Amino acid sequence: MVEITDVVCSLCGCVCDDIVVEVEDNKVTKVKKGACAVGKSKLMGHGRIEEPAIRENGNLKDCSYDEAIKKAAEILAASRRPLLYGWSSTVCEADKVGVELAEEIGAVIDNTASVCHGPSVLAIQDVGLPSCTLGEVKNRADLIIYWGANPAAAHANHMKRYSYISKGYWTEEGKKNKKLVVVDVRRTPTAKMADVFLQIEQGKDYLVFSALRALLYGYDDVVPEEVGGISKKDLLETVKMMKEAKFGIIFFGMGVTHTRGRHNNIVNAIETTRAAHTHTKFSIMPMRGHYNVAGINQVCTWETGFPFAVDLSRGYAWYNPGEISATDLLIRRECDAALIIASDPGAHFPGESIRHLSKIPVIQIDPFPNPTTEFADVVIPAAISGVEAEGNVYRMDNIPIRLRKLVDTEYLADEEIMKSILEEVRAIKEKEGE
Amino acid sequence: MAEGELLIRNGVVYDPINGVKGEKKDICIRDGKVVEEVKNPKVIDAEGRVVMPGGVDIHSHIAGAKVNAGRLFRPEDGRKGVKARTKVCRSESGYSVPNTFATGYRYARMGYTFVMEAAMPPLAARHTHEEMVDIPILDNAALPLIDNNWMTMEYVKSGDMDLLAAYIAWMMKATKGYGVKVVNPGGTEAWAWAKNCDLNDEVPYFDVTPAEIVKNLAVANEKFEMPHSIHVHGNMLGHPGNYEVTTSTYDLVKGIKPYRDRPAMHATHTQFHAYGGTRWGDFESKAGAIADYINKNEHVSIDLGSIILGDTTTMTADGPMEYSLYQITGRKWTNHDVELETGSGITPFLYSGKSPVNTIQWAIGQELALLVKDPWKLALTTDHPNAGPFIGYPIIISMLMSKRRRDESAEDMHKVIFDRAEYSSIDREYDLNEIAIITRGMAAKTLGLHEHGKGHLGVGADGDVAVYDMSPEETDAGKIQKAFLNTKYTIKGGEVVVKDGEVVATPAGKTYFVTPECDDKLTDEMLVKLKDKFEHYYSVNFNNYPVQDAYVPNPYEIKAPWRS
Amino acid sequence: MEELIEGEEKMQTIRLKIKEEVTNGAAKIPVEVDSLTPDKLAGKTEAEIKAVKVWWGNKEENTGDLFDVSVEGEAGSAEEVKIVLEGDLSRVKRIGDGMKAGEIEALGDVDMHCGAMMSGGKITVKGNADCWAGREMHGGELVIEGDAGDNLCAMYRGEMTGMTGGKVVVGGNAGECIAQNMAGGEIVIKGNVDILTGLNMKGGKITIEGDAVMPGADMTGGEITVKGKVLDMMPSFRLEGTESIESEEYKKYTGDLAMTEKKAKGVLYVK
Amino acid sequence: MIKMGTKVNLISGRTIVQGQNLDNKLSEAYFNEVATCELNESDMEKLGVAADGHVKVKTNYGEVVVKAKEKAGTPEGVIFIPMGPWANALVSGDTHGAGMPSFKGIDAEIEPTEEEVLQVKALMKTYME
Repeated sequence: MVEITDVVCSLCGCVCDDIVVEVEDNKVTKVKKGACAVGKSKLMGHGRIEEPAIRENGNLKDCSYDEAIKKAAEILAASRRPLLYGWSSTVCEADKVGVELAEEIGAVIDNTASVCHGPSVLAIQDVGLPSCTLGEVKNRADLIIYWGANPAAAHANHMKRYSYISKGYWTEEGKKNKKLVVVDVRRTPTAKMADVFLQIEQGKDYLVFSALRALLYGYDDVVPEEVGGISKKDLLETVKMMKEAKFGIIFFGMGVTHTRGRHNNIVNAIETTRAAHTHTKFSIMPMRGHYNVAGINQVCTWETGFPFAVDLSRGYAWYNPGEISATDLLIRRECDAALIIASDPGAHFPGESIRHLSKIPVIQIDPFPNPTTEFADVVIPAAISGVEAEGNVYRMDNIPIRLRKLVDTEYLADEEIMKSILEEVRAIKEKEGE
Repeated sequence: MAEGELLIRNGVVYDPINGVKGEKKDICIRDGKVVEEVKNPKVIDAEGRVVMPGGVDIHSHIAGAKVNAGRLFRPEDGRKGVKARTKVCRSESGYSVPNTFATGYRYARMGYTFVMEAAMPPLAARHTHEEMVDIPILDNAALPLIDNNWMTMEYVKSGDMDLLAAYIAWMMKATKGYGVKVVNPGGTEAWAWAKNCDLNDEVPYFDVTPAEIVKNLAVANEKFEMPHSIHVHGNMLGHPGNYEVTTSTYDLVKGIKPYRDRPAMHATHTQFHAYGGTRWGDFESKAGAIADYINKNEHVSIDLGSIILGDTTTMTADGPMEYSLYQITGRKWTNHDVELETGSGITPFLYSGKSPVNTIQWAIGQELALLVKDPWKLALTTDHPNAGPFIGYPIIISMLMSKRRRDESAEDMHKVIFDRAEYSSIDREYDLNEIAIITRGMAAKTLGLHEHGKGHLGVGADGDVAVYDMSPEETDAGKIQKAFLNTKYTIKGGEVVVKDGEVVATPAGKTYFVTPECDDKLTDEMLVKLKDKFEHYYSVNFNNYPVQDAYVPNPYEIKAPWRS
Repeated sequence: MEELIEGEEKMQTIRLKIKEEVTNGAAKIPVEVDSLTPDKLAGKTEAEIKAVKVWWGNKEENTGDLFDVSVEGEAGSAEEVKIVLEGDLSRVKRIGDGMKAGEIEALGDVDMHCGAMMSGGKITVKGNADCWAGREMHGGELVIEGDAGDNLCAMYRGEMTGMTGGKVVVGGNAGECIAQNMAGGEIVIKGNVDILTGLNMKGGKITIEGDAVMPGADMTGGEITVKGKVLDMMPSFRLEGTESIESEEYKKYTGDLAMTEKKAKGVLYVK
Repeated sequence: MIKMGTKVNLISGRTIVQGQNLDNKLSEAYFNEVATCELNESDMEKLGVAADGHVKVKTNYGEVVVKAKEKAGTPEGVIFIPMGPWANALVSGDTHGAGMPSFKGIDAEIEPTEEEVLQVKALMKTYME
C-alpha cells in the first residue's frame, strides 16, 4: 500500500488539491482526506469502456486501438462539416491537439462551456469580469452571495475550502463574521444555510439585477415594491449588506446561465458587481462545472483567439456561439460527423440535438460508457485524467494546476489518442494529394 | 537550432554590442551559432541590405493569464487579425491581442527572435509557460511578480534581506522565472481592498511603504549574480503629475551596487510615468525631466512604452490603474486579484490623435528616445499591448529616424503637441546603429542575455539574424517602416524562418530561466514561513505550486550564484 | 459596349437557384454566399459568376456547382444588379453580407447573417430570416416579410456598437436581443418581440407594433416605442409623464437608471 | 399537441448523487436519482401521486415518464428534474442565438401515469428511430 498526498481532484471546477489516497495493487483503494462525496466517487472509479470498438450492423464490435483510430480518422477526413466537441474533462495537453486537428480538417471545435458557462463568457465579452482567485475570497470575503448556484450539491467543497466556511487571514473565525446570501428558485440545501435567502421567481433574474443596480446607485424612487418575487424591502436590505461589506463576492451558477436571459443575466450580474464596486471591493465568479472547462476555454483562446464555438472551416477562426455552438449545429442538422471527447452530449444535450447526433457518424473518446456510447460508431477508451494520466487543468478561477497520475494503465491518454488520430488524418490527406 | 552551415553574404551589418556600425560583412553560421568561417554553406545574398542581430524585446505581454483574458474578452479584436493556416503556419487571429501563433509569426517577420514576457503572476506561472511553449520561433522568458507578495512585504518590514533573497530564489525556481518584476508595489495589495498606494503611503495592514519594497527588492536581487536588475513598473502609473514619483523611485536604488555592469533598476514603459500637470486638463509632457535624470545617472535603464495610435487592449498587474482607465472610458473591464501575490486589470483603450491627452502621450514616448542621449540606456517598447501592439514598432522606428515624419505626424494630431510637449522642437534623428541598440543590443545587455548568445553577432552568438530589405542610406520614412515590419530574411538559430515577409519555418523556441543559488539553511528558514502561508492562506497546496519540468520542454537555464 | 441613351437605366438580373442535392442530405450543411453580392458580381458574365467560389462546409465550391445560374441583361455597376435567390434558402448564410449597393431578393426563408454589415442597397426576404440579420448594419434597407430571429441588427460579439444606420422592417415577429448596442438607423417590427429589445442601445429608433418583454434594458440613448403590451417592464426606468404620439396616449419613461442617471438618456414610450 | 395535465414550470439542474454518478450513468444509482421529478407536497397532492409514483411530463419538445419525489423548498408550480437524459427529453434546443439551450423555465404539463420509466439505453433508442 502506498499513500499519495497532494492528489488533485479531476471532477468539478473546485479542483481540490489536498487529497490523500491509498493505492494498492495499482488501484485507488481508499480516499483518506480532502475529497467531497462526488470527488471521492470519481477517484474510486466506475465501470469502464473496456476495449476500442467499431459499430457494425448496429452493434459495437471490439477492435484494436489502431483500427479504431484509423476508422476515426477516415470519418473525420471525409467530413465536410465535422464537429469536435467536449474537451472539458480532460487535460490541456489533449485540448491543444484537438485544436490542431480542428484546423487540419476544417472543423468546428466547441466545448461543454456552450451548455454550461458559455453565457458567462459571452457576458464577459460584453462587460468584462471583475474577479479574483479563490484564495482572495477565503482570506478577505465577508459577504458571499450564491446566485442560482447550489454548491452543497454541485461543488461540495466550495464553501469549506474557499468561501463561507473557510478560514483565512482576515477571516480567522470562519463563517462567524461573514454573511451568506442565497438567491434561488428553490430552497436548496445551500439556501438553508443562508443568512438571507431570496426566493426568486423563475426566469426573473434579469429584472432583479437591474433593480439592485438602480438601488446601489441610489434610485430608490423608481424601483417598484416587488421585483421578480422579491420585496423591495428585501432588496434594500441586500443592497445595505453589499455596501457595508469590506469584500463581497457573487458566485453564480447555471441557475442564471440556463434561464431566460442567459448571458444577459450574467451581464447584469457583472454590472451589479460594478455598481457595488463603487461602494466597496466587490468581485464575481462563475461556478465552473467540469474540472477543466476553464482550461479548454484558455487553450482554445490562446490558440484560435476565441474560447469556444470556433469554426475553422475556412482555415481561420470564426467565432459565434448561437451559430457555431454544438447544440445549434446539431439542432440545425449542420454537421455530418462528430468527435465527442471527455463529455456526454447523450446525457446533457436536448433530445432534439441527440436525434441528429444519432444519425451521423460519431466517434467517442472516454474512459466510461455513457448514453453517448449508445449511438457512437467508433468508441475509443481513454485513461482517466487525474488518476491514470497527468496534465494541466484550470480551476474555476483560472488557476492552473497539474493533475497527478496515481496508477498505471494500459489505456492510452487522451493526448496520445488525439495525436494518433491527427497523424492518421494527415496521412490520409497526404495520400489524397492535398 | 538548425544543423549545417549558412552564409549571409555582403550585408551591411549593425552589431552594436561588438561595435560594428554598418560594415559590409559576411555572417557565418554553423549548427546554429555564429562562427568565423564556413566551408559549404547555404548562401543568402544580403547585398547592400541592412543586417542586424535578431531583435530582443525587453518588455512585452505575450503570454499568460491576463494576455489570454484579454483575448478571451475581446472577440472583436480577435476577428481583426484573422489569417488562414498555410502548409507551414497555424491560423492567426487578433490585432492587439494576437493568438500565440500570430505572436510568434509577427515578431519573427519584424526580425525579432527573443521576447521577454513582462509579468508572470507566480500562482499562474504554469499558464504563462503553457502559452510561451505554444509561441512558435521565439525564444522567451518571463518575469515573475514578487513585489506585492505577502512574504516580500513581511521580510521588508522585518528587514531580513537574506531571507528576502532566499524567497526570491525559491520563487525564481518555482516559477521558472527570469528576474524580479515589480508592479505598483503595495498598490496592488491595497487594490484587494479597492484602494491604491503612492510611493510613500503605507500598504494597508502590512506596515511597509512601496518605496521600502522597491529598495529592499533591489538589495536582495543583487545578492545573487542575477543577469537582470529588478524590473520596475512604479507607483501612480498613468496619473498626471507622476514624473516626480518616477524620479523618486529611481532615487531608491542610487548607491546599490549591481552585480555587474548594468543598472540596479530597469524602469519600464517610462512614457506612462513621465507625466506633468495636475489633472487631465493641464496634462503635459515631462519627458525632458525624466531624460535629464537618465542622462545624469547610471543606475537606471528604461524602455519607452511608446504610443501607437488606434485601438488596443491595456493590461497590467496594476489593478487600480486599470480601474481608473475603465472609469474614464466606461468600456468593459476585467480584474483578477491573485491571492498573496498580485492582481491584474484589463480594459480596451483607443489612442486617438484627436485627443489632447493621447497626443501628449504619443509625444512623450518619442521624446524620451530623442532626449536620452545614450541609446544604451533605453529600449524600444510599446509595453505591448498597453501603449499599442508590438507590430507598431516600425512606426516608432520611422519616427525616430525622420524629423520630417514626426513633423508630418504632428500636423495630424491635436495642437497641444506644439505647446505642451517638446516634440516639434527636437531635431535629433536616430541612425541605424542607434536603432540596432534600442531594438536588440541594449535589451540583450540589460537582461544579461548577450552572454548567452543573444542580441549580437560575435563568434559564438546564436545564429539569429534579421536581414531588412532596405539600404543603409534609405531616408524615406515610409520605406523604413515597411522594411522593419517584414524582413527580407529572419534567421533563427541558423534556420531561415522568414523569407520575403512570409514565415517559412516554425521551429520551437527555448525558455530561458534563472536559478539563483541560495544557502540551504537560509532556504529552510524561509520555507517555515512560506509553508505556513500555504497551509493557512493559499488555496493551492505547497507541493502543487512549483512549475513542473513538463512545462519547459526546451529549457535554457542560467545559474545565478550567491555573491560572496 | 453599346452606348446608352442618357437617362436609360441598365439592369441586370442574376438568378441563383440552389440545387436540391445541396440541401436534401442527412446533414444540412450551410452554403455561405458572402461572395455573391451585387458589388462582387457586377460586371461578371454568367460563366464568370458560375466560377465564383462559395464556401460549403470546409470546402470552396463553384457557385455554378451549387446553384443554377441565369443572367439577364447587363450592368456596369453594383447599383444596376439585382440578385434573386431561389430554392430552399434555409441553409444559405450571409446573404448580402457587406453589400454596398444593388438589390437582393430572397424568395423564401433565409439563414443567418442576412444583410450583416450592409451599408447600402436593398435586401428583401420573402420569408423568415434567421439570427443576426442586419448585424452591424450601416446603411441601406432590409425588409423581412416574415419573422426575424434573435440578435437582429445587433453587434458582433464584444463590439461596442451594433447597427449605425439604414432601415429595417420586419413583417412578423422578432427574437431576443434585437438591436443590441444600436447607435443609429431605424427598425420597425410589425409583430411582437422577445426579451431585451434595444439592449444597451445608444441611438436610433425602434418601433414595436406588437408586444415587447423587458425592452430598453441598459439603454443610454435612442428611442423605443412599444404599441402593444410591455411584459416585465424594467424596474429601473423613470416614468416622466404621458405624451401623445399619432394622437394616442403613451407613457414616457427614461432610462436605464441601472446605467446611472448621467447615462440614462434613453426614451421608452409605452402605450 | 393536446395538453391534458397540470401546467408547471420545469427546471433541471445538478444533484449530489447525479454528480457522484457522472461517470456511472448506466448504473441503477444514476437511474434512481436522475429519472425523477421533484415537486412540493401540495403539487403532489393535487396530482394525486404518491412518492415514487410515475408521472408523465410533456413539453412542446417531448415527453418522458419519471418517478415523482416530494421535495420541500420547491415552489408551487415548479418541477425539478435532475440534469440528464430524462430532463433533456423535455427541454428546448432553441439557444436564442447564445448557444445555450433552454434547460430551465420550460412550460410543461404533468400527469400521473401507469407507464414505465424508460432505462437510459431504451431512452436513447427512441432517438435512433
